[in-house]
Amino acid sequence: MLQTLVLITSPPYSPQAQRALILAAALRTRGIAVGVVLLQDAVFAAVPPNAPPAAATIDALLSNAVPVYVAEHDLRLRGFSAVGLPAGVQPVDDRRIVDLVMTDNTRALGCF
Amino acid sequence: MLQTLVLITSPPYSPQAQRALILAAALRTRGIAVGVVLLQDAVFAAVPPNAPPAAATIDALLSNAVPVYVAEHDLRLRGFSAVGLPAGVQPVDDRRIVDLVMTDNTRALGCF
Amino acid sequence: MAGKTLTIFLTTAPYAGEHASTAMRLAKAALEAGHRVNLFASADGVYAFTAGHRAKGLPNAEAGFRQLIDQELHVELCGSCLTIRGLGPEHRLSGAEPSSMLGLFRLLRDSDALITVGS
Amino acid sequence: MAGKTLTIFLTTAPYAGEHASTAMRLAKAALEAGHRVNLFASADGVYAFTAGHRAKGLPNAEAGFRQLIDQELHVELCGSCLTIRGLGPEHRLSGAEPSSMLGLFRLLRDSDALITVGS
Amino acid sequence: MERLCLVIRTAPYGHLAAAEGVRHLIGAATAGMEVTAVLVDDGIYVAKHGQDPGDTGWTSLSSALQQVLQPDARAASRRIPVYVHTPSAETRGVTRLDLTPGVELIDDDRLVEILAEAGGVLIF
Amino acid sequence: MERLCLVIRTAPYGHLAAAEGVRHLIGAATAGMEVTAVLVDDGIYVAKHGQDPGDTGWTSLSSALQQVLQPDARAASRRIPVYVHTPSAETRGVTRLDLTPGVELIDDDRLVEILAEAGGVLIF
Repeated sequence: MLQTLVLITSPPYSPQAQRALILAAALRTRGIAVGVVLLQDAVFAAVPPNAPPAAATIDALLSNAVPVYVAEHDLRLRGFSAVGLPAGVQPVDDRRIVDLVMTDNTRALGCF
Repeated sequence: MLQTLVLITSPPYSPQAQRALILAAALRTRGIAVGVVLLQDAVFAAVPPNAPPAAATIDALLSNAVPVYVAEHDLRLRGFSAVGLPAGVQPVDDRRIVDLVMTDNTRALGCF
Repeated sequence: MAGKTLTIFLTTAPYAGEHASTAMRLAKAALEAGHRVNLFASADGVYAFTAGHRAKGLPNAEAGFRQLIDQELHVELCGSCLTIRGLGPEHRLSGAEPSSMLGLFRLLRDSDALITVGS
Repeated sequence: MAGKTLTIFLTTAPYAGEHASTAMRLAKAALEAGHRVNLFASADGVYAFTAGHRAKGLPNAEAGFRQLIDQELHVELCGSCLTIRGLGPEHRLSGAEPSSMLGLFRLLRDSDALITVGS
Repeated sequence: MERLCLVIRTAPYGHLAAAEGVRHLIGAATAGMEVTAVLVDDGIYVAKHGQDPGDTGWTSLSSALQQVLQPDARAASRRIPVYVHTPSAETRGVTRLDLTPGVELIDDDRLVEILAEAGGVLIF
Repeated sequence: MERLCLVIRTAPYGHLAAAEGVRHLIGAATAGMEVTAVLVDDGIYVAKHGQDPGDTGWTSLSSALQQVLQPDARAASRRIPVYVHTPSAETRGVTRLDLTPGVELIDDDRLVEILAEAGGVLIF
């Protein structure tokens, strides 16, 4: 079955990032396998304690077993580390992001 | 006394436009003379019936006697006309915007 | 109110959206109202002042700024922004000269109004 | 999983922010993983493929893409986007050729994955 | 990748992305691609009728959309589905009457369905 | 126009504007201008300490900020006030301990006051 990988580069307070997170949640609700990859300014969405609405949506995704990946490079560049990430959020390098995108039966949706 | 003219080009749902509108309201609350000029995608904030939060802030500004100006050129380009604007919102041409910016004791704050 | 000085700080590329068009329109209106108008282009704003544009579907920034320069719009470009982007003298619109941040601050000191267009 | 084709659709200017850098990083990682990688630059994305950049304080797009082209990154540029911006052959990075929307669709037909980087 | 979906999330004119989305939609239609467009968030303004560029040099995007919504019988292009996300339009006070004829209004469920079915997605 | 205020609203790296704001702040300080900077909304991330570009080619903006916050005694530049909007930082879970030393935290009232007092404002 097709899995959708939602990629987000926009900052959490932008309508773009919020739309992407809403779509990820909606895809999941419909029973579609979803993963979320946070890149660039979108990594702020995973840095705790971050505020709603993005953080709340991320929490909801995690509790619905949606894997959330964060580009570690972009996190470090901004002065954050993978150590403080919420449980379930996975720091990833570029190679891992590519592997996720190129996995069989995966369709990339983004970057938002 | 110094008047502040807040200029906004960002769309109403952007954090940028929302910050500008909040600042305009806060300046007004402190007794500072304020005007707001909406340009480019910011003109959507004045098109009724638009949704919160931008439209609500605009309503609040209008009821606090803050003049709200909308670039008529940008409104027309987007398929809207000055006819349907809320009472108090003034359609303006480029010359009028320049006149507002260049008025004595006026300080431009923007474009957000 | 005439005879004042407006400086426009333009920071986005000419065909990234509407900012260059807004800058042109406000500059034109201000010049026609009898004001002195400076435009300082920084970051991707410098791309507006290259030669050979053939815009289709959106206003031609080169043609627009060329005309405004003829109408006495004073243009300065962030020199290091040109260098970063590989834009040498051979690419540049005549009348739009490389400047520096000191040039920007010099313009601002003598300005009555300042508007950022872009970002 | 190796040996698939990834196409990156790059739409923003190289020094407007982080998109060009992200495109370079993902292209590099995908090439190193053994995939074929296409990059189609559209709109302001074409500015990344000009010559003579001297980036300071942020990754040099020209140098980065030049290296990736040496590593077999396949680059096509939106031809009308070049024309609009006045970017002739003399400005262009070698190995980055003008193409068309049909060229983009041709790449997409043969791609396993597509990512937009920019906007 | 045969089926392409273009997602337009940005308002026309302020950001070039909206115009780029429409340009690629027309191009895909002309090329005979299997393509759809989804207008969501500020992207719904792309379908607002009556956009009037006058002599500004801008191309009206609502008029451009017409090229794919009601293609000239002599042209090679076929009619292409252009979806407008109803909740995005309603939030912005934009009703069906404000939109260029031929667009199809869709709800949240249909939006997700369309995106789930798309082969490749370009984001504008 | 003698007093300049730089407003940085955008997050570092994703958008060049943040870096441009810091560059102009350093330039204004070096030029002996009367200048202040206000970091608001995502702009507060510019002052997050520990930004680590490694070998990516980016300049750390928190390190760059230090140039104006704790100027070298031999340099011509003076110490320049850099204000961080506390509500923007709190909303983002960023506390004083996360910020590069020397920035001044301000509330909504002070933000408005600073902007009301500025002669000219550049927006980043």
